[in-house]
Amino acid sequence: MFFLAEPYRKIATDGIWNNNIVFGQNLALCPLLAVTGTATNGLGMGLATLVVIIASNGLISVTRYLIPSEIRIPIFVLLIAALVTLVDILMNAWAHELYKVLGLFIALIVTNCALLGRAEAFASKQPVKHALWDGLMMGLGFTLVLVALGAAREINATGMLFANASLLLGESFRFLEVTIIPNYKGFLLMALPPGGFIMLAFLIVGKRLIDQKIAVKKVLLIVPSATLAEEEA
Amino acid sequence: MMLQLKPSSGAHVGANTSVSHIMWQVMLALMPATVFGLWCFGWPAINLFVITVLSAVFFEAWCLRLAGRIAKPILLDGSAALTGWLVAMTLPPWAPWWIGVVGSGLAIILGKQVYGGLGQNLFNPAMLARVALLISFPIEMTTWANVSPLFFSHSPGLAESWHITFSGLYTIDASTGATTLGYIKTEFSQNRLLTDILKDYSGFLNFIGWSRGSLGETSTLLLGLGGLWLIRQGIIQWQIPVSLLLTVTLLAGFFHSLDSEHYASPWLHLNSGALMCVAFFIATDYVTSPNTPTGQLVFGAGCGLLIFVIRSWGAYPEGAGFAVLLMNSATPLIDYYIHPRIYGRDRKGKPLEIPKA
Amino acid sequence: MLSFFSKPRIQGGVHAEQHKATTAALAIANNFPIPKKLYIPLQQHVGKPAEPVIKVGEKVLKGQLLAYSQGLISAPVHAPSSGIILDVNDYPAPHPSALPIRMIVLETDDKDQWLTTQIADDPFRLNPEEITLRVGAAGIVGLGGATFPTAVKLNMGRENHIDTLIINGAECEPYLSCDDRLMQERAAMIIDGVRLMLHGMSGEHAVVAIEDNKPQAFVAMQTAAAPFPQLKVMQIPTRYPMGWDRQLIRYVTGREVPVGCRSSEIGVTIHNVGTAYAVHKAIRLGQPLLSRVITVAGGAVLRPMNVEVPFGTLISELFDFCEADLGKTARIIMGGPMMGDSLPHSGLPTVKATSGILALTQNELKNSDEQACIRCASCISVCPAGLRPLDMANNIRINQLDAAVDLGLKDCISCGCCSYICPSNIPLVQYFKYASGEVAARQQAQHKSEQTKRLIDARNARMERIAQLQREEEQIRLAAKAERERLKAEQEALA
Amino acid sequence: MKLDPETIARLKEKIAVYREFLKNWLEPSNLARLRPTLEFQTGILAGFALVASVLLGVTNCSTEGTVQRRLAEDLKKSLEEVVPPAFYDNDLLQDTLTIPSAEYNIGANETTVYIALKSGKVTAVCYKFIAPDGYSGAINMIMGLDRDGNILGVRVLSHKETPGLGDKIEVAKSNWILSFVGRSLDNLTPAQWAVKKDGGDFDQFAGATITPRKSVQAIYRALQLFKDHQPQLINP
Repeated sequence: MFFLAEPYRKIATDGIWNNNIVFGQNLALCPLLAVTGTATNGLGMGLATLVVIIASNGLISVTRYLIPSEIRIPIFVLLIAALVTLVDILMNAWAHELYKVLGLFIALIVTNCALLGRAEAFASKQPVKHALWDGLMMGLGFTLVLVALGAAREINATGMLFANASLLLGESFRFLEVTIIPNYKGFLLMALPPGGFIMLAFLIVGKRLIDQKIAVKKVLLIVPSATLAEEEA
Repeated sequence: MMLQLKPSSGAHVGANTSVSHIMWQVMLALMPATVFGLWCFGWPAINLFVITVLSAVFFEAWCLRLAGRIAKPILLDGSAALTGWLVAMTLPPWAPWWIGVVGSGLAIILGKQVYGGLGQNLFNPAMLARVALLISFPIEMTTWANVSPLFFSHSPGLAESWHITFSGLYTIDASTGATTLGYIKTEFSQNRLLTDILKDYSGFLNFIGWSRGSLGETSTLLLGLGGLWLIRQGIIQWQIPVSLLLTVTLLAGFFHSLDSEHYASPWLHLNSGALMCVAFFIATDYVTSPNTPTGQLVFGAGCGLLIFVIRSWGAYPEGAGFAVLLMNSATPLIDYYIHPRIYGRDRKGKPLEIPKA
Repeated sequence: MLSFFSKPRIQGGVHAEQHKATTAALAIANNFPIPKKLYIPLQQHVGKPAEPVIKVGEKVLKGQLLAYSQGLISAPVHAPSSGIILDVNDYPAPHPSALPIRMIVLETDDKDQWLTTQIADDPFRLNPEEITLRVGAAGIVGLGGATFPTAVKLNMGRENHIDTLIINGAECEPYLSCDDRLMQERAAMIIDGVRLMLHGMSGEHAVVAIEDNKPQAFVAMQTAAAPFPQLKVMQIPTRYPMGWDRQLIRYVTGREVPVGCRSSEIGVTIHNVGTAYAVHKAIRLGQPLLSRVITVAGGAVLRPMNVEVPFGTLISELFDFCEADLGKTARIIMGGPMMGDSLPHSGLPTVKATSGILALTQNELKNSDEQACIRCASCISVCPAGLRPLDMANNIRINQLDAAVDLGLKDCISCGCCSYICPSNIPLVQYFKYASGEVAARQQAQHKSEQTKRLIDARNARMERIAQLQREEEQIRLAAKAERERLKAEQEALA
Repeated sequence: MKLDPETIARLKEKIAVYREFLKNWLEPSNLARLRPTLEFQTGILAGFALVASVLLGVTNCSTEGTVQRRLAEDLKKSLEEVVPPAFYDNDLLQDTLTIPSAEYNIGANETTVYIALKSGKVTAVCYKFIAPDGYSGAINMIMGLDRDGNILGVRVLSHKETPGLGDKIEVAKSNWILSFVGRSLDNLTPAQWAVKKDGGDFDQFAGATITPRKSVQAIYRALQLFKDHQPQLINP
């Protein structure tokens, strides 16, 4: 992210890490836990959400001067619901295999409070370019979490990774489908919702550990080593 | 904040109890049923039992180390060993070794330590592990060995037991079958009636524990004796076991009298599955059950009701664990609404009114 | 099952190990040598400290008034023996903190010379107010440990109509047997004291309640009370804290004292057997309260016994007399082992509240390495006040004191049952005392800041008023000046 | 229609005027003034709703055909799984026959039978049916038969059986379902149409008896449906 100029850099780091939809804002847990049985499902859901969030952010930013604050929530909901339905119909027609996997969950995007959250907190106050970029980064961040959680659960539950990825991405992506643990018995709990909660907890712990390490590094960079040594003494 | 106070007030003398004393007493009470179970199911059961208890202690030590605490005094309180013991009691006796290890791991790590260790957990660790195992590994968790006591000719020897424990028991299908409750559930799907299904059923054998079932849960007699002894020792109170067993008995009796071909008798209910173990050793877990006698009565009755419902109409005939977990989650609520009345105050906490002379 | 529906007469409580047999079997020793120096605190009671009336260097006789009671709730202090006043100054108090409080130091002269006092011929001819007055003048306070001035209690009893006077002979604390011995040896005098008290507050009848582990005391008291139909002696179950006044009231009368009320408001009042004995001595013999029977016991005491000791005696002298091995002593406790306070050293005086001095060895003490709470709820089942100690302690541990107060922290009587029973060795009472202190301190601080704010507001208002006055004066002055100038200009114009 | 230059110029002018108006109207300052008014709010909400519904309507209509095609493809795919392609040269979805099936307890009162024709002759049939009494609910299945009533293939379309236990009826989890190929009411006695535990010919699963038992029973009933209507089906 070092090559990006402000505020794009901040938007990017916020979206992907610091203010990540799941880790930072604790939003969208319902679709998160519902679809992350496998990495492929996570990826599909992530990409679908990505599309919708970019579109909704863009639309809301474009029309932000038109939208009176008194009725902004109904309009946001209307926009998001329309977009989701649109994606739903289009996917059913043109990405039917994927739709068969994700169909149930596409409609869930409507309940994804992250979209409304971004519309309210960001897109309705920012220029279009920033809003689109924010949508992209938030969507990417969300997708990353979905894939990570899906992968963790899938490996634990079935010993495989990216099963059925070729259905989602096409035959050329069959190389993604790997068996991590051969002859694995399967640990069904992980494929079920409680497994989602458990794995999410582990991911959050992991994120916090990394944040802690980064914070320590920053302190080390800022505080001259002499003073640190003094304090330790 | 941990208070560091010089012992200046309060009782300077104490009752002769300690956490480890309580834990060891419970283990002592479990001993007869466990030894009987181990004898009934032979070497594979012994392997599994040892593995489960040891791994529970290991996981506890590992978690404490991760948390930067000194493990030894906490390990010595016996709570981890007891948890492992209870997990082992609820496993199918010939389950492979990793079932025991995963079960202990689930119980200690997810069931106990992530909440902050002893006394902090919301759910009974052993039941949490049992339920997680049951939905994760349904085959291993529903493959019940026939009774094949130690040193009997048809029982597996030491060498064979290693094979069963460490490389799975698919080769020995002939010596396994269903539990009474599972069998009834399966046979109902053949539209058979209870009198037909239970032709070969012996209530007495089930009562003493000579039947297929979890490692330490088969003997109603020995579990009941152990539980009664615990009540006598004052380790557990009578409220939960009595209300639980009574609820199951009454419900079973009611439905049995309505339709004796589709609802098993109370006697069968009392003698099968995890009921006795749950009533005396699981539901009575201090940490996850209500604090007041009345609350405990409610809790026990709730457990009994859920056990009966799950057994009769649910998908898991051996689903007592679900019942306990559900009631565990209701414990804070029960404690919130049912608590002792403070001296000189009414139930809502308002001072009593001065009686008119 | 019936008790399930009817009102329980005993709530909670524990069966603590008694440790009473040795001392209860021995007669009260009255050969305790009068100490060379007595350290007599000015406050040995609930209420305001007494105010000294003697000067340093003054010679006093046994029973002479040293300090008079000031305020409504207070009690005077008398000289336990004859001698010379050495000092009136701050000395360490018999309290866990051993913080200094005001004491009179009396150097005894070994003569034990009594001050002659007048004695009423038949106290039952005196009117009740007179009895109360004499009890108050004798410095008698509740000897069960509460040390509430007895005269005040008698007055309150007279004001409210008392139907039952309960005499507390429960002595439920382990180790202590001073009341037991007192009842065995001086039953007639106690019964006389009870009758006097009944007279003093115009009560109807009295019940002496004795735990059923003291059969000899019961028989003695019953024999002594036999001639008086208004007195009844009853046995009560042995169960700590049976001697808690409100528990006893509930057991004996079936009535419960509402929170925030005194027992006299529901027609019951309760006094200790030791108090009754002191009343007898004050009215019949004209002797103020100068000494009491103290149980000296514990594993480190070689000659445990009950001994009558003048107030102000240093604990170290008691230990010398009873041959306590300080090397083996792990903790010195004033009072019983359940509710008593641990003292930092033995250089502290005994007071009116001192029912026992225990020197406990490490083996007798409760293990103090605290473990995690396993929510066994024993503390809830033993709490006589119906509290939930474990929830309160959990809240205090995370500094949620308000939550602890909501759970009933202020209704805790510090009886120690919860600490006694706790298998995890959690010092629950200590938590509650700490929290109560903290809550009181916070309230005080808040009160103080409100007070300060009020003062500042008042000052601001005052300043504003002054400024306003000044402004008005200035205006008047300016107006007058303008008027003057106008007049002057007019005059000049005229001129 | 041909427009004369004058009209075009007038139109252009008009457009320019409208554009100018729109540009001014869309100025943030103008919008800020309008936003608090009730008329504007009503209009905006209605406008958004209108645009959204038009957009959705158009998309729905334009994709309807495609979606239908996709669903047909799905069905065809499942039909193809149970009837080998060598058996037919017609469009299975076109040649259907609906027969009453209420008495067979296979989940539907009427069953649509897809008929495979090769050179105009019936070679095979296939139809969906349901085992209504699975361990945790209905099991949807599809089965293909040759004209003599021998099973060409059976598949489970959807079910709610216990994961890890009963889900072995799926072909993705185990090849149990393939063991029906070649079986018919003729080459097995009614007693053999059962799981081994009940004295039949088919395996049960470790830990799960009810799911395979109920599947076998449903297949047996579905076969009976064919047998009872065989003349009607193979001579349409």
